[in-house]
Amino acid sequence: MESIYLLSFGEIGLKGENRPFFERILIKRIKQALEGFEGLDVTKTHGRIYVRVAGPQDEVIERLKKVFGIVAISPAKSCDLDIESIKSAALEAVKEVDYKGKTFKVESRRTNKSFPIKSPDISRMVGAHILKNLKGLSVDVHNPDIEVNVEVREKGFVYCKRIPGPGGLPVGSNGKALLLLSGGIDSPVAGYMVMKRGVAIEAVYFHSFPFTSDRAKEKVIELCRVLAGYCGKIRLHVVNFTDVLKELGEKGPNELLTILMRRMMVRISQEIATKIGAKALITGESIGQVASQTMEALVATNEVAKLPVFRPLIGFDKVEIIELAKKIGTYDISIEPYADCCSIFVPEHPKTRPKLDDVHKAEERFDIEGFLRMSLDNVEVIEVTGSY
Amino acid sequence: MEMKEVYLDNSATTKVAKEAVDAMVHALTVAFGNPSSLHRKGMEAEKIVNKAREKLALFLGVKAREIYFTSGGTESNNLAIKGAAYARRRYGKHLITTSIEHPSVLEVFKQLEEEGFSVTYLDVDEKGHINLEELKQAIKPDTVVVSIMYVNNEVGSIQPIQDAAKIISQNKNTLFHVDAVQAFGKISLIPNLSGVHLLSLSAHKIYGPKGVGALFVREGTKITPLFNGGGQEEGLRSGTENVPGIAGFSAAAELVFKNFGAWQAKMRELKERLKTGILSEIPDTVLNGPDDGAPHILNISFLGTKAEVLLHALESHGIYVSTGSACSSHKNARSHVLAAMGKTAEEIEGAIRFSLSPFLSIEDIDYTVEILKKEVNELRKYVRR
Amino acid sequence: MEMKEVYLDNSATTKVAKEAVDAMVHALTVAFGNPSSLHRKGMEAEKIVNKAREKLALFLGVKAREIYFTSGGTESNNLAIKGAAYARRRYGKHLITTSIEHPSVLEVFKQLEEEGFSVTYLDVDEKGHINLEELKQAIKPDTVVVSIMYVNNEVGSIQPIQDAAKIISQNKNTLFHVDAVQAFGKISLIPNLSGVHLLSLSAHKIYGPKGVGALFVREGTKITPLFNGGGQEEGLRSGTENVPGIAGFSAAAELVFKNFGAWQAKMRELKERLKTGILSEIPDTVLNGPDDGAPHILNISFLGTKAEVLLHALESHGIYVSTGSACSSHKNARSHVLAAMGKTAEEIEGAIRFSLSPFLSIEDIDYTVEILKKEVNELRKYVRR
Ligand SMILES: Cc1ncc(COP(=O)(O)O)c(C=O)c1O
Ligand SMILES: Cc1ncc(COP(=O)(O)O)c(C=O)c1O
Repeated sequence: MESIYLLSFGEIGLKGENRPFFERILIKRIKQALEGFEGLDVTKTHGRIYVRVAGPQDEVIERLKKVFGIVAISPAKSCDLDIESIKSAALEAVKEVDYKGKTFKVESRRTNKSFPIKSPDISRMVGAHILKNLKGLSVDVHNPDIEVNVEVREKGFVYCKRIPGPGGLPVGSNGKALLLLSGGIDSPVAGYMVMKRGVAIEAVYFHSFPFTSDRAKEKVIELCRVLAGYCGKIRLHVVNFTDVLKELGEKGPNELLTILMRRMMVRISQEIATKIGAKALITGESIGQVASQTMEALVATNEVAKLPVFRPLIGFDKVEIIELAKKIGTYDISIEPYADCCSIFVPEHPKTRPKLDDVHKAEERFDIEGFLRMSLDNVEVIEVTGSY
Repeated sequence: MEMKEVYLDNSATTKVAKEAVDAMVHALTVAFGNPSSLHRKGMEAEKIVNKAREKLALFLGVKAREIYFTSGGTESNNLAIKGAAYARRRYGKHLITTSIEHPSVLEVFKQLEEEGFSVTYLDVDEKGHINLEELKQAIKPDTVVVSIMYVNNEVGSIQPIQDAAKIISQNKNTLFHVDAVQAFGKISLIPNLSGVHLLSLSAHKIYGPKGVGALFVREGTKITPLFNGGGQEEGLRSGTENVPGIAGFSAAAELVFKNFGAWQAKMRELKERLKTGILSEIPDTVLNGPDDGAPHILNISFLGTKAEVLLHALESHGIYVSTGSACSSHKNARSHVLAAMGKTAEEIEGAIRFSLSPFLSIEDIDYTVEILKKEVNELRKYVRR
Repeated sequence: MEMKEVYLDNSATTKVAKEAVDAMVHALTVAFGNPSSLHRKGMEAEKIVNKAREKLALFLGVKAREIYFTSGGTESNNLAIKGAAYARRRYGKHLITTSIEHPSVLEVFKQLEEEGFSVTYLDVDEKGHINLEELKQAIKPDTVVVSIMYVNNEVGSIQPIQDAAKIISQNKNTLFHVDAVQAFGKISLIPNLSGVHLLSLSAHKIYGPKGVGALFVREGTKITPLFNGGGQEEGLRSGTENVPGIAGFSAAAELVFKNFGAWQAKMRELKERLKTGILSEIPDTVLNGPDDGAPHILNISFLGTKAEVLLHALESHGIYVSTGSACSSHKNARSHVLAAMGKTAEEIEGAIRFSLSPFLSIEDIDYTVEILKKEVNELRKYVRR
């Protein structure tokens, strides 16, 4: 008996004429996610995707759970098209779940009309077979704990587990955006949220050695690796920000330092985004968490943005963000304690409600164009492949 | 162009000497037997271990059967202190140590406190030395273990072990443990071990490999093992012996003791030059620790800088130093040693440890002073005082 | 003339693979930093450790953060069992293990008995297998730790770990430890670890160096550390990491897993040939242990001989074997494993363990059978039955 997985996809089913396009991307992503396993075969029929693959079931499911666009994963038994094979496959499938003391029903679908037995009869025969062979199970056709699904197609398929997938849309089906990634908890989550909507991402990180250590950079690479688990690969642009930072630190009005830094980061990111064909920026900002994220501060950073800035966490509080970070696997990395530049380049009395006029005046001291050139000449691009 | 490398972090760990590497490769590929095996291959490995035991004993001026191999300084400290405390529990539950011990000693005492022992932590003065009078006062009839480090790993202060031993030995029930991880191979221990019952060593601080250490246990001293098992090391430390590690430890120790006088003198000279260079050429610098101290450790605060940033700045010039103890820096903790010495917050934040080896040159030192001058100056622009 | 060498004591320890030696030399001389150091040299060493962690995790099918490095199998077993028993003490003081464990497990349980725990020792049948029904009966509500070895080091019997885990997991408070020192790299573990909380590994049994091992600790499982100190390995195992040892462990594991299927098949073939050769060509020989079992361990009694004498006779032909467990042979103890399997005194006295590696050839095996035939025959002349 061969193990196969039936995948259902929700949203993309609705997309009418675009559907083949989404399905193609989804299948490509599934193949990417299962790369390295033997005997991989992905096919699609009637609103379902079938995956045949060797490899430990836990691991296969773990990886499929990271493919946006999949709504449910059902590890299934496939069998020959005769009722005896179907009956024993169903029995095996039930044995794999915790069935003692539970209720069940059998639901059959026969798309292959050359099979001589009709759906209700299949259900009845399979149900009787299960009842006869397993103790501690009873039938409940209205509210069963276990739904045993039998599908009669070119072969028989039986499954009774439905594992929720991540939902969303397959990455790459909705353009590309650039994520401003720091080592913190928020920005990786922001990247995840936008990817979930089918947007491919690249990331930019502002490195300022010796004020930030190389371990901080390694940490960002690790975060990328986890995020890339949801999309295959991420290109990370590491900007050498030290000289800009030094000059801001030396000349800038101390209380506006954070705002000036963030405005520079947005400007630099924008240049990179344009170069790589990204249509928007993504940040981990939410309202009111720290001084740099008050409404006024957000307005001041946003002012220099010509591209749209996506802030998917805008309405989240810390607890919610942490919960998500844990779920997607970035939390443990984010909390590793490596000092960042904040310990030096953090204003003692930051302006929490900066006035745009003051910011503009402060920036007159600097050669912004020069800053841009300086930073963009010094970008290291790292290809990060996903870890599972 | 290759960058110049000046490794000034020899108290954290050392580059392994060629002699030690060769001895290890031999034990890995030729004499690879299990010392417990009855055949020739086993005997060959057993001989390596016993030869190493004899060598270390010689360098400490003790008996070979008083040397037990462990997986490093941390294990030696844990085994010595817990082993002694548990074995002596019925005589009392009071313990003494100092406030400037390495975490592998301090944390053991914290653990023992949780298990119901009471611990006196001796203070140190501003140079990092304990007060013998205070020790004398602290010892009570139910004091079962005293643990004092020989050379402090952050500031290089040397404790008066011999005098402490005299005081402690007044009390028959008290075992005296000395963490000599930073002292072994750096200062003379031989004349000063009478009255010491337990002494910890680690190979990777003396150009030997990580993952191997030793514990001296004076004959007749009973301590409780941490590992039970096959009964290796006279039952005090079960587990297949780390033969390659032990071979490397022994070869490294041999090298160190062959060159003891010369290397000590060389390190003193380099340290003096580095100290004078920094203190005279860079303003607002403060020496932490004694004027003399161990020959290989120098700790200086660069006021108005953040040590970690300075460390990274030096790193970009190929100079490797440390901020406080290597073990705690990950956790971004402020040095408990400097704090115990009464250093100010600013002094602690700007403290850099330079730790030397005889493989450095005068040019390396001068280069370091040059770079320091430049980088400290640069950094001070950004750090508010 | 060089003597032929046939090393048939791979369960005691193995010759270290070239790949592992190279990785170690690199860590000893190039990437020699302390992983806790903040600078690049430290990071380089830290990366080696983390890469190794990822590799081992991959080979076990677990998460990298579930792997903790130790100084070997003995430490892993001590840490796992004591750590689990102490951490769970408040839920109960009953423990379960088997009567055929390695001393590094058995002696730990003896120690815990002295500390007030009660221990059930499961019997084995004449092939060296536990009875799952007996396990089921033994588990009580206050059972906090069960420890069962995967592959027995003397006779190669394989325990039904997966089924045992199912039984044990009925009891929410019970932690399940598996000593997989002889199983790792020899038989497939990946599909069988669900329900296992703790699993011990040792490098020197798989062509890696002595003095390094690992403990798998399932996420969410809390155990009490044996060493306190600098907080390395997430605080579970303080002490400067044995970076060269870990590098060697990782390289050896990589080699083993790259060749897993082929090596397993090769060892099976050699074992089968040795077994059939001996049993068919030498009279009065008895197989100890299962007919199949682990691919690398074969235990046979040569009735009417003394194993230790036979061992030395073989040694003079360059053939290295073992009598029972290497660890206990020094003490000349009778194998507790064979005794538990109900073997007679004569069978135990004449029992030889042959343990194989994929680096042996068919000629080595045939040579061994030839020499055995001759020497057993010779010996039997002098030993009274
Ligand atoms: C004084 C002192 N004691 C103990 C240790 C611990 O030794 P190891 O690194 O071998 O665990 C160190 C070094 O880390 C040390 O400097
Ligand atoms: C089954 C088993 N467990 C534990 C050990 C101990 O491992 P180590 O020699 O690394 O201490 C051994 C080998 O000696 C063994 O065979």
